[in-house]
Amino acid sequence: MALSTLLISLLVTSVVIYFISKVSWRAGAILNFLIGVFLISYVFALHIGVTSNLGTLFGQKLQLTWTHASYYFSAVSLLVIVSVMLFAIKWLDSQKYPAAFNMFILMMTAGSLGVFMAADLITLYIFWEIAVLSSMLIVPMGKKESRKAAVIYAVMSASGTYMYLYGAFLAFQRYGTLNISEIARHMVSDPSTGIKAAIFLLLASAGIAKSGIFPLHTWLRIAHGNAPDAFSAVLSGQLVKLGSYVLMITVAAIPSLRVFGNIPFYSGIPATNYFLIALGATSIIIGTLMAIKQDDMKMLIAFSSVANGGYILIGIGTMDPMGFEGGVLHVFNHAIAAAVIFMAFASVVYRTHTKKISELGGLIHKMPITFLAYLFAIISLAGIPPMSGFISKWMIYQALVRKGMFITAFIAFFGSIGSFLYVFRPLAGVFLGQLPKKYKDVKEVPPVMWIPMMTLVVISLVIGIWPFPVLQPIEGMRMDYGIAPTMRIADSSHWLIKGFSGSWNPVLVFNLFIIGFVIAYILYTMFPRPKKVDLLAPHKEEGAPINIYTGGEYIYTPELYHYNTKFYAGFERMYEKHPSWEKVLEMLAKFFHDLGEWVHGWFFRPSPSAYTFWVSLTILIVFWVRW
Amino acid sequence: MVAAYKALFNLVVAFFLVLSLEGIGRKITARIQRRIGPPWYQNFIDLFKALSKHPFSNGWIFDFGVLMALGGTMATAMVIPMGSAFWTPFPNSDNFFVIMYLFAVGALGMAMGMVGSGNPWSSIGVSRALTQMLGYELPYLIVISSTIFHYKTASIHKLIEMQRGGWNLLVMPLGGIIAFVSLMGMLGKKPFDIATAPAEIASGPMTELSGKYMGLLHIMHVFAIFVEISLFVDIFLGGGNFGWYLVKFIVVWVLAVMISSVLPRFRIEQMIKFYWGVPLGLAFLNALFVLLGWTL
Amino acid sequence: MKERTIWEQIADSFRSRSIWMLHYCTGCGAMELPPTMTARFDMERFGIAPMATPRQADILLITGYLNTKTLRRVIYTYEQMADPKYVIGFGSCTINGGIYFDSYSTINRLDYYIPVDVYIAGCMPRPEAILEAFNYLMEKIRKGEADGWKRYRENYDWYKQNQIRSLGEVYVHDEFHE
Amino acid sequence: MTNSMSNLVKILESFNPFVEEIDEKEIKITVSPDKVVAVLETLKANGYSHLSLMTCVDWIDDNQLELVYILFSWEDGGKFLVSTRIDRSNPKFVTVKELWPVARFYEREIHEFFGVEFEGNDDMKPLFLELWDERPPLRKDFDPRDYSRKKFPDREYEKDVIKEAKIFRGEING
Amino acid sequence: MGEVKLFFGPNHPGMHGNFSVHMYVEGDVVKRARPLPGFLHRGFEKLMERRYWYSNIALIPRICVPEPDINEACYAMGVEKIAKLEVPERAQWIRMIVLELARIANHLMAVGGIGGPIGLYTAPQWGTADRDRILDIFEALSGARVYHMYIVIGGVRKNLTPRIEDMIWKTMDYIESRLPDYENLIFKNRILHSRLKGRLILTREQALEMGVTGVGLRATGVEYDVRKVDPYLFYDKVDFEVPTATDGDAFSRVYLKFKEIPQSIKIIRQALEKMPQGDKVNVPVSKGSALRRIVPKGMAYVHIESARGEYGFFVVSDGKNKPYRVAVRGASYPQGLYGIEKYLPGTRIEDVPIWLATMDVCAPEIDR
Repeated sequence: MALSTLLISLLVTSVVIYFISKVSWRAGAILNFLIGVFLISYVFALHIGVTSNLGTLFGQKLQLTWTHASYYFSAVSLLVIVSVMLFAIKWLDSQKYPAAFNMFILMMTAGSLGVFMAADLITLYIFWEIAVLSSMLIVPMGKKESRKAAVIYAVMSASGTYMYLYGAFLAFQRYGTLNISEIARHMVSDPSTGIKAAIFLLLASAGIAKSGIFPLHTWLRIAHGNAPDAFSAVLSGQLVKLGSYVLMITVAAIPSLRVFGNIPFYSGIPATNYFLIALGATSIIIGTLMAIKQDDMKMLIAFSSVANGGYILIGIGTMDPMGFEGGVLHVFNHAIAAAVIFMAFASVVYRTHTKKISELGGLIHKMPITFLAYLFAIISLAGIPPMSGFISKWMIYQALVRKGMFITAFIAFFGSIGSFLYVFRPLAGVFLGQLPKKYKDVKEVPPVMWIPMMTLVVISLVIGIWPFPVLQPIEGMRMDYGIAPTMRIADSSHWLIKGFSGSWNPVLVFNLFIIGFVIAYILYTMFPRPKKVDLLAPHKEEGAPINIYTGGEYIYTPELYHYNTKFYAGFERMYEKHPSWEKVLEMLAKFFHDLGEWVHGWFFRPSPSAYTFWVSLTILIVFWVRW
Repeated sequence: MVAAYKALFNLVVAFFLVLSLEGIGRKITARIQRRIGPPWYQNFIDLFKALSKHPFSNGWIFDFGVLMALGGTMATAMVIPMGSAFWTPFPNSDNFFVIMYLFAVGALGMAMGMVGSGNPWSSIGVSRALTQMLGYELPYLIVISSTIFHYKTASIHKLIEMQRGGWNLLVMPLGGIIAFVSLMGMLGKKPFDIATAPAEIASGPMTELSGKYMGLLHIMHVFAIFVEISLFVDIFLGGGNFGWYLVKFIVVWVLAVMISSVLPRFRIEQMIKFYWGVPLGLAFLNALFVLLGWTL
Repeated sequence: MKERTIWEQIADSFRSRSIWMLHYCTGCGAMELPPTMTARFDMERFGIAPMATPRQADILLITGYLNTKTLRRVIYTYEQMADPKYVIGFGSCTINGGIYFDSYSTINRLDYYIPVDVYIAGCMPRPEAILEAFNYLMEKIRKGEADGWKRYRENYDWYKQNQIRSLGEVYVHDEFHE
Repeated sequence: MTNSMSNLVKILESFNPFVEEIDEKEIKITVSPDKVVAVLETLKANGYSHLSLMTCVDWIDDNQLELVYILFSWEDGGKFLVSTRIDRSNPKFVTVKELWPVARFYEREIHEFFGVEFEGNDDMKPLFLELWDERPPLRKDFDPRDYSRKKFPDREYEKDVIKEAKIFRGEING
Repeated sequence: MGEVKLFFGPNHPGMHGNFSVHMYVEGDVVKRARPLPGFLHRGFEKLMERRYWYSNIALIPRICVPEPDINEACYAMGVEKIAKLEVPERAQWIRMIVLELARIANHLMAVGGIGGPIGLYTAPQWGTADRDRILDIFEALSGARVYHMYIVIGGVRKNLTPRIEDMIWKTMDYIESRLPDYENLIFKNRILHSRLKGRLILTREQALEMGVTGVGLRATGVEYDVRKVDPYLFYDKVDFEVPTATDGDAFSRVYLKFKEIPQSIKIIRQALEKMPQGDKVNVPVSKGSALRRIVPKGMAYVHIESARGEYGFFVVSDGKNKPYRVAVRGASYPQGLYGIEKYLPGTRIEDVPIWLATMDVCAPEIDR
């Protein structure tokens, strides 16, 4: 099956799925999942270099190609999407519009695959809009606030997209082609730095908006926080990666080191890249600081997505072989980790109907598997071995230290340790501690919901121990883009990952960990067996106090003895009064919102479909101006 | 196979060295406080006594957290080189960042297990401990990064070999001092023992520990001290034979104990402000010197 | 008394050399603990150290009189301590009520409610007496005679019945303890 | 009686008090219950702003409870003991927590130990005692020895220690 | 939701004595606090009604453990006031010396004790060890370290021998020589400044409204000391100053205690010099009649300045051989109950032990 046929048939199928789902949404969901499984097998079977034509627009061929990058990004995306599709088979019964969800998620899959396959800027744009629109229509299926979230999502996304479109036309006007590799070739020889930089930044702005990089990150928290719970996994795990893909295309497919070689800024990195790195670093700071003080667990991980988007951008932006590979590998790690975390949260919300950390607690007693999934996901997200998250962070650090970028390194370290802090908050507040009395009848989610989580966790663990299957396509990608093609980082024959300053052996590290654990376990079993303290005693028997250290006093209400509000109060206090970017951006957002309200009042009836109309109108206007 | 023996030897040295040093530290503190103090082997007795008791377990995550803490820290201690390339168990994997992040497994396990005990005092202690990490790790990582940039290697045993010409402490004295200040925070010595402050939060994370859990976490703490001080000794105090390594280790420990015994503890945000003030500034200054090549 | 295995003997000798006491000032006898702990008498040289919570502690010092309100906390605390655990009763108040024999709120004898391993006479006991008591307790532990925790387990019903007789209920559930 | 104190006593004449001089600097003023708050207000306005103690005495023979407010002046070092007597069988009085916030706790304590109700002070939870099941303990008709015997058993000695002590003291011959 | 209930005590390492504070915290900020006293309640006021006037001397030191002599002095002075007993002059001077020694002992413990909540563990070690020297004087004087039962109705129990006088002189010199060490270890420490300065501020209005006395009040800038305002014993005949501070924060409260130590030493030295010689230190009563002694009808309130503030006994006699009613004003009653409820909300968890230490919340005298 040709690539174009695949995509178009997917789009058609999505409509079919809608009607099937109208009859039985579960059948639609299962069908969706089967299609997803097929897509995965299809993607793994494809050969690099396959191309196919989609049609012609304004004399330009719209083309799809299958590259290392397409392979890698599609595989990661599909892993996330298919897991969510499996998860949704059960989860959808808590939703109001399952049929539409089924349709849009498949449509969105098609759109994202199209983005990864696109060989030229306009194809990329078309599929981009398909993906964004369909995802945007899923977002308001959540609660009431979600409507507003969808609007903000749309506005922010559109502002990035239009800049991208403008950049694309600027490139077309100057070089007469829309094909990415053609543009890259032309740009290398183009003497005008200003126009090159303009094209570069305009194209990148779509990625900046989509992956929630500062200053266009505010939508991310709102959209991810308010989207339907399982869909947040897709949003954060997969859709954000569209942005990373576009950023990678702009920075790497257009060889920025050579294109902007005339404006080196620091340590051989051009000013344009450095600008992106600075944006990424700012995102890390904002994302980390804001995530630490969130009470809404989904908002918290949404902010962590901002920070991790920053890591990816920093890694890719250095254009160092280590940094590039680290950044691209981080796409995989963050996708898996964020997807698992959001699915775990969706499970929690599915059972308890709240996403406020301060209202939860002690769910480990009731949902141990969800807890384990979350635990391993955060180990990966915080970048701790033996999960895969560490490898990418290690590579990014290597690049930063090698380049001597100490301030950026400082921010990266800050984000890394900060990630410890914020991922621990839901762990402590939601899963550990005391179980509130109202949740005493909560049960573990059914296997259909935890199997996808555990699968992703196992994949992440395996990749953490044996990362070479993922590193190989990334190395291929690096060769494609010509970043230090002779250097080999993954040395699978010696089980080593080599950096500029030494190497390490993931298998050995994992084994050491196992050995340490075994010794600890032997020590543990050698000494007297413990008596169990029943933390659930107040639930089982009326009038039984919580039998842990209380200073000798008696307490019978578990939720009063569970520390989950303002967990890092001492640290939060340090920056609660500082003028924050968040507030400035909120003001900006409010301004845009007011403006939107005004425009809204003049032109629109309140419906998302109006957006579709305006998009098409804008496209027409833009095209009309050009021609 | 030789590597495995060396790793095992690491654990044995760490256990006996640090436990006796802890006892000696208690003795030194006692002398400063004008008393006699316990015998130097008191901590061995304390440890085995704790292990022999019949403890309480607050659920499986409590057990798992303790095991993860001990296992992760032991794994880290096995990678640490002890003062020379010969005493490096795994020359291919002694990368600094690997060690730092492997070390975090223990911290995470401990935090998880202790919060899993369901006690809010533990939670407060853990939240303080994690916040503290944000304070002391940053200057430390910047200093070590500049060291790595200077010597172009992150491999600890290579760093040791590179210091043949002169100790790193003398090559970049600023960095050495900052790293020592950070080391005090890592060791949880006063004024940075906010996480376990007994008068405030009832010994923080350890609140619910009884019997062998206390013992196992004590062992974990022993290995953690070994890792932290060894890293400092290896990176800043140069190489030498095993005896020299021990001497340096003891000197660093005694210095830390003596400083800590006459200082009260900070409040949590004071500590962050302290580390993000002068030490972080000096760490960046050190990095700037390294970039400019102004090393001694 | 049952024969101890060799492991128990070793464990008991360790336990006798390292006694962690609970930092709980139940009564006025706690006033002589600071001198005992600090530079002049320095009980740390015997391996005795204060500990913050009952989970960590080996020994509960009942420093003097106990009123009913405190006795509830003491029983709760004692039950939270890990075996083997020991109790030292300070002063005459724990033996027979001492000077408060006719008080409406203080108990008259401690071993009616929880088992006591060593009593110290006097009001209040001097630091030397406290150290002597600790030494005596160490001796008892080494010989395996300090078996209060076993007695509490074996005669649990008797102790519980006594506690309920004097206290009404052991666990308070009122507006201060929701 | 110092000058300033005698001036104050003159001001207080209107409340028709019974004045008793305990000491040069300590004066007891007994007034009827309805005038106590006014007297206290006057004294507080005239420098006697420190409530040293508020307590109660049980005059069981008169079937009365005496409430005593002890006021102290930081300026001239004088003390006023303002006292009043209320009915013992149905003890009720008004609160002075508006004048001295700490009086809330004194009143709570007096309620616990003497059973006096203070109108206007709704915080009458037990303060020192827990699960108390007898009459208020500081009333004269409460016998702590009986209560202690009933609740807290004494140690039974194998030897007759009292007899031994007497032998030791030489009071009887053993 | 959101609030966590934490128990600060009774069994908490930061708690002095047996006392409980129920805190509702959000983050690390105390939102509401509720004191729960009564863990040391022994019913003293009832027990004293059941004992003879003279045998109560054995009972009352137990009311306040850190500084027991004030109880004896207060009670004895109250009974003397009702019975209009003349006390020998030398006994009055000796009482003053004993009270000031007790004040130094308590202050040494408190100044060192501030090291407990903030983690400066060397300070309590030194403070307690130096306090032991004063306990040695007491031991020589009365035979007991803590509960001396030395001040009795009508005087003091035993005369002050020249050997003990010599001992007091030497100990005062020793403690004076140790003071610079404390200054260096504790009060010149920048970290301690950052912990205590500007924390837990009590303004003068708040302090007066609450009824706080002692250093808590004097730290707000007023010289309100019972020894100056309402002199008892011979405090009007000795020359001493009452140190004050204006900040009203935790640091000035501790520092004032430290600055009172030299003043007490000064008073003791003056008393030793001005004291008349002689053997008459009490009103002799024979053994039997002491127990059956009748005190005439009457009531009296006697207060003295303890190390923690105004400490008072209200004694009522109905003309029998037992007190009719004795009520005790604990010096830390206002700050221990009302102060915790009113002024702890808004502070941080780590400030709670500092409040308890610097405001001298002493559980036994609150509970009695």
